[in-house]
Amino acid sequence: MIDLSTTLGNAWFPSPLFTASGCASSGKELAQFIDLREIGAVVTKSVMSKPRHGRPTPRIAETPSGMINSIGLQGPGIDQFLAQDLPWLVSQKARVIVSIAGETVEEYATLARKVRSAPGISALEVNISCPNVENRGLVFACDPDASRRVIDGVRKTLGGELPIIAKLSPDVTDLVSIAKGVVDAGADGLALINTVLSMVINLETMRPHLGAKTGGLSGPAIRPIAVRAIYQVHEALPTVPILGMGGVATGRDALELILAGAKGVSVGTASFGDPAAIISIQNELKELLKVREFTSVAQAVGYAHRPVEDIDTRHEQ
Amino acid sequence: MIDLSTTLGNAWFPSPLFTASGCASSGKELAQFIDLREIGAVVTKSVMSKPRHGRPTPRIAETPSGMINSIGLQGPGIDQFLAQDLPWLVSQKARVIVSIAGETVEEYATLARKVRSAPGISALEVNISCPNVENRGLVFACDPDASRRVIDGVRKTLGGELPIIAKLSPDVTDLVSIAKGVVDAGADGLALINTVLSMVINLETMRPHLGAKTGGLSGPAIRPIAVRAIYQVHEALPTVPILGMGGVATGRDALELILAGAKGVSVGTASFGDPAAIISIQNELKELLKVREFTSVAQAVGYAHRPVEDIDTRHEQ
Amino acid sequence: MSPINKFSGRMIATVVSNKRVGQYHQILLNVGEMVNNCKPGNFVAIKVGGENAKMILRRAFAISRVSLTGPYGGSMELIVAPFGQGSKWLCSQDEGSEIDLIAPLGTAFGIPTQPVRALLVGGGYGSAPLFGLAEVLKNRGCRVDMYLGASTGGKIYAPMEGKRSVNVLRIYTEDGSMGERGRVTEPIPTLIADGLVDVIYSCGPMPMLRAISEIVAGSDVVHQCAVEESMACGVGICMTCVLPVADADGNVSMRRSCIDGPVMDGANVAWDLVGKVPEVFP
Amino acid sequence: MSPINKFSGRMIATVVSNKRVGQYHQILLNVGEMVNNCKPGNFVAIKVGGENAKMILRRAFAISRVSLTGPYGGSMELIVAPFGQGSKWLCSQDEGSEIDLIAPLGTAFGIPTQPVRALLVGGGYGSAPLFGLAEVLKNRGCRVDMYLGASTGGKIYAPMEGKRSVNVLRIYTEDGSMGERGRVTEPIPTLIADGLVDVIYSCGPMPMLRAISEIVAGSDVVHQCAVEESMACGVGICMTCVLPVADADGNVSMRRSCIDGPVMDGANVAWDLVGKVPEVFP
Ligand SMILES: Cc1cc2nc3c(=O)[nH]c(=O)nc-3n(C[C@H](O)[C@H](O)[C@H](O)COP(=O)(O)OP(=O)(O)OC[C@H]3O[C@@H](n4cnc5c(N)ncnc54)[C@H](O)[C@@H]3O)c2cc1C
Ligand SMILES: Cc1cc2nc3c(=O)[nH]c(=O)nc-3n(C[C@H](O)[C@H](O)[C@H](O)COP(=O)(O)OP(=O)(O)OC[C@H]3O[C@@H](n4cnc5c(N)ncnc54)[C@H](O)[C@@H]3O)c2cc1C
Ligand SMILES: Cc1cc2nc3c(=O)[nH]c(=O)nc-3n(C[C@H](O)[C@H](O)[C@H](O)COP(=O)(O)O)c2cc1C
Ligand SMILES: Cc1cc2nc3c(=O)[nH]c(=O)nc-3n(C[C@H](O)[C@H](O)[C@H](O)COP(=O)(O)O)c2cc1C
Ligand code: FES
Ligand code: FES
Repeated sequence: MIDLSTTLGNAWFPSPLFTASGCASSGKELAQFIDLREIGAVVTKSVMSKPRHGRPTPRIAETPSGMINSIGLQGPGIDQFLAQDLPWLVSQKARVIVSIAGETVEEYATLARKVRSAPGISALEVNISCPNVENRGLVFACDPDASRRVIDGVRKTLGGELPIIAKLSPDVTDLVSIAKGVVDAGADGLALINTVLSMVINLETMRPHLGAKTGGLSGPAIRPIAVRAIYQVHEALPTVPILGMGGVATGRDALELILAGAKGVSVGTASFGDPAAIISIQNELKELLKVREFTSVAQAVGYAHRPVEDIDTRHEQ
Repeated sequence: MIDLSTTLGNAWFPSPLFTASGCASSGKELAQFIDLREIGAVVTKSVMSKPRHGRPTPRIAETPSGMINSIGLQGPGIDQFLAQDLPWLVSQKARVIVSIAGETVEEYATLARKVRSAPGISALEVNISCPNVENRGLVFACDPDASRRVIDGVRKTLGGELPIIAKLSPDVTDLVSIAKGVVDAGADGLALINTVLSMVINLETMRPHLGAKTGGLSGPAIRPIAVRAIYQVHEALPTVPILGMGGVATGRDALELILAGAKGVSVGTASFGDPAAIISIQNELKELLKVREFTSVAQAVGYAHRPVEDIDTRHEQ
Repeated sequence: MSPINKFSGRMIATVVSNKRVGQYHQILLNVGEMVNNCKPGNFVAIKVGGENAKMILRRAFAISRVSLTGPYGGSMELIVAPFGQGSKWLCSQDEGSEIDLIAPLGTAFGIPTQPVRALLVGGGYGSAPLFGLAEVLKNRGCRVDMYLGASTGGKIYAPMEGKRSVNVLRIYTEDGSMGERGRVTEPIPTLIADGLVDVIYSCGPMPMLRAISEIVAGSDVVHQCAVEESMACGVGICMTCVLPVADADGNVSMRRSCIDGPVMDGANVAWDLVGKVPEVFP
Repeated sequence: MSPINKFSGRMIATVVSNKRVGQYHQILLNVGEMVNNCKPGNFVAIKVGGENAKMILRRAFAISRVSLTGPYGGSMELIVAPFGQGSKWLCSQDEGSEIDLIAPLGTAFGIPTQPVRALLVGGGYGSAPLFGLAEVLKNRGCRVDMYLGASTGGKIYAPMEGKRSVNVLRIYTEDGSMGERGRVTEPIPTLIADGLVDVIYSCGPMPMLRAISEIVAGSDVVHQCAVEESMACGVGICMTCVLPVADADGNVSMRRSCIDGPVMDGANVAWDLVGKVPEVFP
């Protein structure tokens, strides 16, 4: 028997496999294909305080082993989310991590206040890869100071109960310092990585293919970037739990992120190719752990960091 | 007839297709498969002042639609390069862009001084994606100030003749400001992009696969990142010539980078899959330009930036 | 829970046959019992490129027809234009190849409970689902006229057998190489003015759907169209495939064409906003 | 210009046959005139995964044997272990499939001008190029002994026909399931001590090559080994495949195993530095 359970801050999950924000909509649609109770948790699409139309179409272009998207956080807004989507997930007995996004430090705090009183939430993911309207649209996650202020505001509003997971962007010069900043400001964990800013030019129109021009690259193409990010941050902050993501499509990939330091793994783009991907990944992961004689996921977290001299002491633990 | 010629600063090339630094060794090996005179130029492997062994093996791992490498600038050093490799290329009538790399601002200047007196060079590519030993190994290209100082030192040493192309890393928060900095410091052009810092974990050893742990991601996986980088920088600095690279494997890809703003396109990883790739890409590009009724490469450079209202005036130019 | 996709599932289907028909491939897949849940208008999402493919997203194709009884049990027909890498791969799959698919997906054409006069308008491979639809309508006692259009004759898909369920079949090509020269939308205003049509079912390029919507606007004719937007997931989880659609109060929001479509009421689509977004949220 | 790769070229070859032999696949490719330039020790770089593959690098395989006269003209034989995605793909290619390859690449085993007593040591699929080599040596009048080793019998590749060119063939498996139980390197010290061997040719896992190098060290026996390092390009342009190799003065530098190898003089390889780099530059 392999113990698949994991924790992120004080939240416990029976499996380390999660949906990725924005890649499972509100959960209902995925539930046609998988039993939501079987996975670690549903991470919801990032919700903002007001309803949003998102960006113009086309919103997607496929790229080699990846895709770029520019959804632009289309969604119903926090009030409708809490009134409809969340209760449905809770009624299904799914564990839920709510993802929030804002355009100002204040909006994040407002969202945290609303989420605070909602029942059935395991953790809060704070997506700070959003343009900060108060600072020339500079993405919060690319600005150490703004990232810190967002998390600080959320922490203060939320109180100490719900774990806060700050979701970072890989599009920065110094990821580790951003990570340290948000942890100092009160984040209990880190979600790594959001999509990589990218573009595809349509060779027929000879203009950027996406309506929004640029979009975020996801899928297996970016997995080596995600592994590096997770490894670097785990090395610098070994006690901070990491929810890893970026191109995970098989159990092998999930294990790679776990060995690098992830305590949980979100599956995003792979669900578009197969809505039941997360379940096969979970089964494959279990098998791979068994073959490697791990008895729990916890033993494998960050295992790639062990010193070369180390004798394998897993069995004695 | 399609005019394939292009310029980078005051250097003229009969074709916009170049090898990518580090992906053609010194040129000799590739010459077994293609006629070096047929392409724009050979961009040589980045050369340092002293001979280098590079990093330990394994130095490569394949990834979905990409690969990561950690060669670590193995090479003969500038003196042997100028004594042997360069004269050979010149004797073959290949056009040559010499790429230099250093660990200190001073080393770059020294390299520039040595290159200055060597005949047969069309341009100098300055690879600043190297660790700066004087500043905790922080990569020059990730530090606006250090990048500027490198280019400033090279410009002052080199004089005004040879175009300087500064090669930038995409691993930064604000690529445009780094680009502006090096242009202010005297770069005549920009090479975009170097590889993306990445990692692969070997599932057998359960450690980082590469001897050097991290490596640079290249190949089609990163093309959308390259296109975005080129588009952003061309938008901000429309008059600065860009040598684009990153995942180009077909004529379609080369045209995509050109439409985004590249005046020249380097082919790297694709040559590993097919040493004659650059020639097929060149032929395909010619065909694609023809179908789109361009009569020159120059007309297509940055074409994706034209305002939406624009009537197509190419034929009248 | 939304009933959409309730009956959809993933399976590995075998290619029964793959024939070139004009510029298309007519691909027959053995899908067994699944056909019981497939309705005209539904689509299928197919994994392309084989095991080691760099293509990671499924491709959507309308289900052209299904048949329960056949030499191989339940089968599904697709009409595929070899367009890009994915559709070309599918067109290159020989008899016996295995295809990973998810179906049936999306909304279906609404079938009237009364016998009505139906006009089915297809553009290019858009005619594919119309023949299956024609059969259903015919069985309900409807009068079924079908107008098909394309730029050129090779892009008209109109199989012999399909014509049986149709009262009138007219073909329009822009180059005049087959049927009448002109656009398939041209004769529609007169038909409507003459009161000869109650419902229009359409499938084809978005500009054609929009043109029909504009023609029927102001008339009593109902227009059910099968839209086509780029889809990443096909099952409602990615929000890439949205179109601006008005609700009963006229408020426009971005609806997913994979689960709120592909069949939509043409009158509700805010055609002028396609590729844009509504200025403000209602 | 270096003569390396002078005769190499890219071509599309057809699979003549693909047979399972133990845990390997014996794949015969129709390569025509190319065989004239192939020497024992050379390798071939193969594009894997088909047209839409996410795999972008070629895979290296030793040329096991070539034959000019055959029912199909010049053909080349490979012995492939289905290991990861690329080699599994190759092993799944049926007769008639087309394979994109570049060959012949790399250095070849040196052939003595005098008749010598040669010992050929192969580990796993490493025996592949040794049978072609044995034939050449035999024709030069050499005495050819062959020792093959593997963990288990299914991993021994030793075709019937190949044995004709060999004086003695001994097989060692670690689990004793075929031949003698033990490692293929164990009997070598005695052979050398008894003065029964002049040259050792080896091909197999790096630890085996290293062990042989250590065994022959200090003796007069020449050791030509075919090394195996991860290769990205196979033609000398990427610098990924390097090994620490000493020159005549004993200075170690990182040499490319694709063009300065795969066949190298075992005495020159700085085995203790493999996977490391020399501390300082000479
Ligand atoms: C509901 C629906 C039904 C369809 N029915 C049919 C049909 O019956 N027969 C048929 O030949 N084609 C049909 N299409 C179009 C078909 O899906 C595309 O032609 C196909 O996906 C192109 O893939 P590709 O790999 O060949 O092209 P590529 O351009 O390489 O595709 C790249 C990406 O763009 C998307 N894409 C490209 N073109 C289209 C398009 N026109 N519509 C939507 N997405 C696109 C692809 O899905 C893929 O994600 C349908 C599309 C939809 C949405
Ligand atoms: C000169 C040479 C001769 C060889 N001859 C044979 C032979 O005759 N028969 C045979 O079965 N195999 C041979 N190999 C090993 C063979 O190249 C690898 O097993 C194969 O490339 C693995 O590819 P994959 O896609 O199956 O595995 P993956 O692990 O998916 O490959 C990923 C990457 O790692 C590289 N790689 C993985 N394993 C090896 C390895 N052992 N050596 C070198 N690179 C590796 C691959 O080339 C590829 O770039 C030879 C290798 C070399 C260098
Ligand atoms: C269509 C799409 C929508 C996304 N929406 C969100 C979002 O709303 N909030 C967020 O934090 N991340 C969002 N992401 C990023 C993913 O959660 C994830 O970080 C990223 O895609 C990398 O994982 P993957 O390669 O498994 O998809 C989105 C990604 C995609 C592809
Ligand atoms: C094996 C390898 C070695 C490289 N060496 C260098 C180098 O010495 N100097 C440099 O500026 N870039 C180097 N690069 C980066 C390439 O020049 C190029 O910027 C990058 O690989 C993206 O292009 P590609 O995707 O076409 O390979 C190297 C890349 C690879 C794959
Ligand atoms: S295609 Fe994903 S929501 Fe419609
Ligand atoms: S494999 Fe590229 S240099 Fe040897």
